[in-house]
Amino acid sequence: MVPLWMYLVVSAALFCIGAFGVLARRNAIAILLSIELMLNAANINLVAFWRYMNPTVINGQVFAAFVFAVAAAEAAVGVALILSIYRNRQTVMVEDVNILKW
Amino acid sequence: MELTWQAIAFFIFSALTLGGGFAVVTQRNIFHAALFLMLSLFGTAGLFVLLIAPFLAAVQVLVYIGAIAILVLFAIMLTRRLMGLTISLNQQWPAAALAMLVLFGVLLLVLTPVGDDILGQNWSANLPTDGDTAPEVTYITVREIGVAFSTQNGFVLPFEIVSLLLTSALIGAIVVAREDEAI
Amino acid sequence: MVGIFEDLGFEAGLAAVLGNLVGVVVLATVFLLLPIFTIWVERKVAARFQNRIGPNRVGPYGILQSFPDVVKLLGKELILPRNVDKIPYLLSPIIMVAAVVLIVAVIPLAPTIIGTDLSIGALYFVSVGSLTTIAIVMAGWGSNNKYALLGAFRTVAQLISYEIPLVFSLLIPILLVGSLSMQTIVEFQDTYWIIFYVPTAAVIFLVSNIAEIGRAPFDLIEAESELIAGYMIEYSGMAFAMFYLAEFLHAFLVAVIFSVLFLGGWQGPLAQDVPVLGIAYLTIKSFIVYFAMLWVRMTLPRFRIDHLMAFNWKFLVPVSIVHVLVTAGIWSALPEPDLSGGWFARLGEEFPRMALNLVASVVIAVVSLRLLRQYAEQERQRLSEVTAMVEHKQYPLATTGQGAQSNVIVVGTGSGD
Amino acid sequence: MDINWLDANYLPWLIPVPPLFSFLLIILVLGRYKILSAVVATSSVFLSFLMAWPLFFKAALFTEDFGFRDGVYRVFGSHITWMDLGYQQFKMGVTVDPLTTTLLFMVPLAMLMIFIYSIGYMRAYPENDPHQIRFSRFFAYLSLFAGAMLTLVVADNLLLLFMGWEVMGLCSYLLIGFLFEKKSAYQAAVKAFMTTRIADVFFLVGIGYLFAETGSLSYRDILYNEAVLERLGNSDLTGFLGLSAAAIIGTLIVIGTIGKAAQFPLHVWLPDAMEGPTPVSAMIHAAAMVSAGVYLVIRFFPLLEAGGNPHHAEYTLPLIVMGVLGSVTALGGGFLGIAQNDIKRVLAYSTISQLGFMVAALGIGAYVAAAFHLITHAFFKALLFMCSGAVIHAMEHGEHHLHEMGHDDAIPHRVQPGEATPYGTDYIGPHGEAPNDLEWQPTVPAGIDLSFVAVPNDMRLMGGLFNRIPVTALTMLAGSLSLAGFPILSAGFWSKDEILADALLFITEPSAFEGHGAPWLHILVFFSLFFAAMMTAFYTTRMWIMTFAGTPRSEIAKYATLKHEHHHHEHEHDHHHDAHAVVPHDAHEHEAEEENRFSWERFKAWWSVYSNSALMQGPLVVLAFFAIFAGFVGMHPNFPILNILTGGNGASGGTNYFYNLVSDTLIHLPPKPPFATEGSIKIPLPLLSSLTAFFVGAGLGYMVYGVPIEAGEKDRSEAFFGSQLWTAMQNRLYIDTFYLRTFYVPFEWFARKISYQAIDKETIDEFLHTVADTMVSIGEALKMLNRVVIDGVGDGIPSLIASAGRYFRNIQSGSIQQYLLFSSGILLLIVVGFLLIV
Repeated sequence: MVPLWMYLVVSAALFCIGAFGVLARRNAIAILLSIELMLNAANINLVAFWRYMNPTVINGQVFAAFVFAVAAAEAAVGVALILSIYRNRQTVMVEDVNILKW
Repeated sequence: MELTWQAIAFFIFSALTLGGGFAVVTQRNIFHAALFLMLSLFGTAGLFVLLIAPFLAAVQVLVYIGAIAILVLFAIMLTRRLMGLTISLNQQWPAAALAMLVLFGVLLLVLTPVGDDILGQNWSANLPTDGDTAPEVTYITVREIGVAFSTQNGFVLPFEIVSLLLTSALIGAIVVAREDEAI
Repeated sequence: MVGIFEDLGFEAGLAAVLGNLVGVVVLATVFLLLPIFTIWVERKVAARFQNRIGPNRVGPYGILQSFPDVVKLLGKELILPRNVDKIPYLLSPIIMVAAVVLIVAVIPLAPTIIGTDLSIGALYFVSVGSLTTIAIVMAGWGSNNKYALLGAFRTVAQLISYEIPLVFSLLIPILLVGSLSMQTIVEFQDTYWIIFYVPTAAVIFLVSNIAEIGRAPFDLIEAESELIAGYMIEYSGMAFAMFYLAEFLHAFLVAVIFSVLFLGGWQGPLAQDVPVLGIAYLTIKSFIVYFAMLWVRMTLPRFRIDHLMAFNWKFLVPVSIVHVLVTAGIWSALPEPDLSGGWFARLGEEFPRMALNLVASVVIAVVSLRLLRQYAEQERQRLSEVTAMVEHKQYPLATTGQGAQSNVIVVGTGSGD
Repeated sequence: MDINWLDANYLPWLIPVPPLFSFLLIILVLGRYKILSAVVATSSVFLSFLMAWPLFFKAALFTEDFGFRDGVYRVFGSHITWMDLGYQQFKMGVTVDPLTTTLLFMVPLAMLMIFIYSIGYMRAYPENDPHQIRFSRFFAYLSLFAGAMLTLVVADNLLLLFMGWEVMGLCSYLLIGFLFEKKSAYQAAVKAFMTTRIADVFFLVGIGYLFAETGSLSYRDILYNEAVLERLGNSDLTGFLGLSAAAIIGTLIVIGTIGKAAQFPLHVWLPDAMEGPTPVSAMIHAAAMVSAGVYLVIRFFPLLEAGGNPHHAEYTLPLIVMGVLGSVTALGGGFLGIAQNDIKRVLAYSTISQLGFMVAALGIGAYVAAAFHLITHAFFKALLFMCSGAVIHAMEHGEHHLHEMGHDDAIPHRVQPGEATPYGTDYIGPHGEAPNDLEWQPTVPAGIDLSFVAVPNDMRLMGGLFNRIPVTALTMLAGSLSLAGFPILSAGFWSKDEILADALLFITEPSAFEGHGAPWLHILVFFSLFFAAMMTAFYTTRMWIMTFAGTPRSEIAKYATLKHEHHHHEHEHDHHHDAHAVVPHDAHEHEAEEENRFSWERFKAWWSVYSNSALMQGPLVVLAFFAIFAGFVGMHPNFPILNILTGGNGASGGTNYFYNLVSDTLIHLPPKPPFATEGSIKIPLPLLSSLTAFFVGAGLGYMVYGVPIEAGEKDRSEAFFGSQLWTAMQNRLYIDTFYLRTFYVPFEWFARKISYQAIDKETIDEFLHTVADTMVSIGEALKMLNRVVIDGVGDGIPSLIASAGRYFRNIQSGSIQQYLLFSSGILLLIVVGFLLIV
């Protein structure tokens, strides 16, 4: 088996990529996608730690399952918000959505 | 570490995950980005299989790829008019990339044995360095997860709360996305 | 198979990989070739339903008709329109077929013959089946055609919606057996098939699966009369054929899975000892289910999209949820019977559980159908009122059958009483 | 904690729950489904019934040692700590003691019957009637009512009892005003609510005083604790004005009962409460509300008599109040009952009168007799009210029938009395607002037509209904005889007899009073109740004969029926129409075929005709059984011959079951009234007096009304009383008018002229306006100062800040990603710094 830190590195890299997407993408949907990446990175971490550290207790997988549920909720609300913004402002670019500035 | 078939599979799936993820944040075409997201998620599912979490892998495919990603695709198709973007990244992307590189470097130092010498402090000392010492998984995970979800000492309350969260998210999504009706 | 490769001198790990690879190739090829036969079956049966003869020129009873068709399709040009999104466009048929073939992995063909007895086999079936959604969405998007896109929209709505009753009805056999493994599910049906426990769940499973495949009467995705074949509109040649291949294969696999889950899979006399008999039993059962699906396809007209969604959300989903709850309640309330005796003893021991579940399931079906009928009556009443209103204003309107009848009433009643 | 809810200690908790739950269910969910909500409500009460009766039988029959015996308190019940008051804990709980069991026997049964009857009663109305429109709501209210009553019954402390009490007050308000489109109905609701509220305020003060004195409201702590009772009854230790605390609290509690049980000064709401649908009347006057009032004083009897002993002519203040007011009420109610023409109002006055019996009986310490009469009265009065509802329905159907046949002229038409009301000014603006000053004039209503009787309720228009609705007639006969006290075969006879026997103690057992002063209250109570019983028999006879005997006095009565086929006809009619139209030739065959075939539609049609009749008359039969036979449980053991039923030998001996059960509620056993006088010649004086009362009253009634009056004939009693007194009786002896002029008009004048006009408008508002004007002018001056001086300085600072802000606002770009980048950068800096330092 590959050592644990390899999984952790993959997870860290995926997280950084996702975070970069959140910080740098213009399209709100792309940001949503990047957030999913970050959540997945967390999931990999959870499952890897579970597998290597304490596989007799199922908590790691249970938490990952919770992350799925939360991700589903987040995606549903996020998509709804984006559609709502799109309908009202004809854009999904985050930089155009700045009316709360003042 | 010897190059077993498992290791090869790990590298393939990692490459899928990271490559897909990278394409997600760089692809100009948002539809393609979403497809790459699916690829990345698929790689993650493969990693789950390697970690002996087949249930999570199947749920990953079913829920993430089969439902969440499809939902995003749906949103993309509904906002189709905005496809012709030439610039997909904003002006601050170099700063963001730098920050994330720093973050990745920090994480590398903390998580891997590499950093032990540089930092002078062994952050990953408690982590097993050798994968072969990992204990075996001897039980059926689905049953265990189910038991954990439904026993009092397990996760009943979080489970119910997550159910509530999902319900409220669904209702919220409907309310937010619904067209205003003339009243 | 693995042993053979080890004998040939391969290292153990490599031998395992190669052996499994060969197994996969054989199994997948067998199933990929099946549609050649099922397409003929389908055409023949459809012809009988429509009072025709069907293919009858190539080979005895036209059984070889599919081969010239394949040759013809191979010979056609694969047209790549100018504005399509090439990657999704070309990837779509491949993913479609691949997703369907992946299902084969968990089908127990006989007591010892199974691709891989995953501990999550049933879940695997659902999750892999959901991948076809992606293929269809990719095709719909990549074609850069509004009909294709409309088809893709409908796909997302329909397939994701019908996954819910599908999963719920799938939960019921899983609940009875206590395992997600396909092989365990089949072994459980040693005494009674699960369809005897929960016939309603079986029907829901079959219906939602037909919707998942997108077959008539749920074939709104392609809807050739409205959407001119929907997501397939731009495809031609073998790419087009691959969609059909996937559809036929998926339909047949659904029949197989249905047999496995509800009709006892390979269970039958002597199947434990002679695995080949198991394959035969499974084939017979699957073709019976397949015939039932064809029957439905040939008999029922296509749903309207709102009816389709309403049928799912207002009928299938509640009924399946209720069914799950009821079955779970009954199952957990009943004690585990002693199944150590001989087969007939086990039949007797198992009978009370089976009978109680059967009664509950039938009651659910009757009650829900009764409610559905009541709703339909109300709806008919409302429609006839609307029709009558329109008539009263004397709009020229094509009246329904009831409207026509009420016309007669108006004319006919001079001096009733 | 291990709780076995089927245990008799915990079961009482569950008894009130089903109706309350059904209320929630109907109000929140089932509002649209009429029959479903009716079924839910009825089955919820049935569930309570199923829990209450086993409890009764277990407690009363199968528990050897039950109640208060040998100084030990053995009952079922449990409690929880409801509220921690710091120095002590307030406990809420349920209890089942002998008195409670009797109510647990009566209340759920009567309620169940009322609920079943209600289904039929409400369904019988036409489609667009308010009864039908608010069908579900009716059952929701009824459920709440039932739940509150059951709560009150099983409560083990005064506060929980008060909660049930008040919820019932609310329900009575809602139900009396159920037909709120009718002005009289909603005014009656307000009247009932306000009148009982007056009493409840006193009651609440009593509760507060009791809690202050004892620190507890639990029956266990107060009523079964001799030390506490003794202390409370001692005027040297507690209380003021020379009265003991028990006397003051007791009087306040009695006032509460006077309001709830409609005793003399506060009885005015009850006749008006007849505006509610008839099942409501049955509920209020039999099973629930007024019973609750009497139940309260019976329950608190140990407190009321604390410091005195009515059996030795030591009357305490609450007992005197009860004895006197009860006697007055019993007499007055009976007297007014004679002159009523509205069938429900006769029953209303009879209720007042009978409640007076109970209260007066309790005033002389006839504890068991009062409880006994409470139970029997509940049965036969619920029966009578439900019968009257059936009669009214039959009359309404007659009206409909005439209407359908086009004989509208045969229907007597009366204007609803809505314009002149007991509430004075009648004007309400178009939007429900109060009248303004200009329009308002303090008008004293000149004449209130309280003698108004709605057509279907009018006994003068009935007669001969026996042939139309025989089941109702017979069951009502059973109820009437029970009310009148028909010997032996009626429950009312036994309970009334026992009250009179208790009142006669001063003759039959004079030794008890020797050396204790004159038993004046006993004498007063006996004579008033004796005459009241006579009047009861008289007006009951009058009522039954006027309703059922003779020949119909109006067209309506000729066609009165409970089997109304109107909807059915219409339906059939349409159906045939269609059949003829579509297939004219097959029509007859089709019809003939349908005649012989059992079909769902035909069953439904049949059911729609007969079900209401069955639903309404079924409960009547059940209750009639109890109205006839329920009295035997309280038979005097010395009653000749019949005492075989009590386990005697025909001459003497045996046990009085009811006495044995209920008397165990008290610390000191109440006296058993002897069957006959002391001395050598044993005269069964109590029996004789009740027989006399019945036969004289009923005989007079038969003499006067035996020949049924003709249509349009003057009431024969009018000649006897004289037309002026008769009018006064029909107008309730002008008590309502008196209240109106004494309280309502001055108060309204005060509110409008003094509070609103003089104080609020002219004083407070004027003052505020002046202050406001002054402030405005001061403000103007300050404004000038502000503009010149302060603004000069003030503008400088903000402009500085503004320019700084203009500079800094570039940071706040509104781009969420930029914020994120900043925050993650800072976070990273912290992490890196941490790593470097550590």
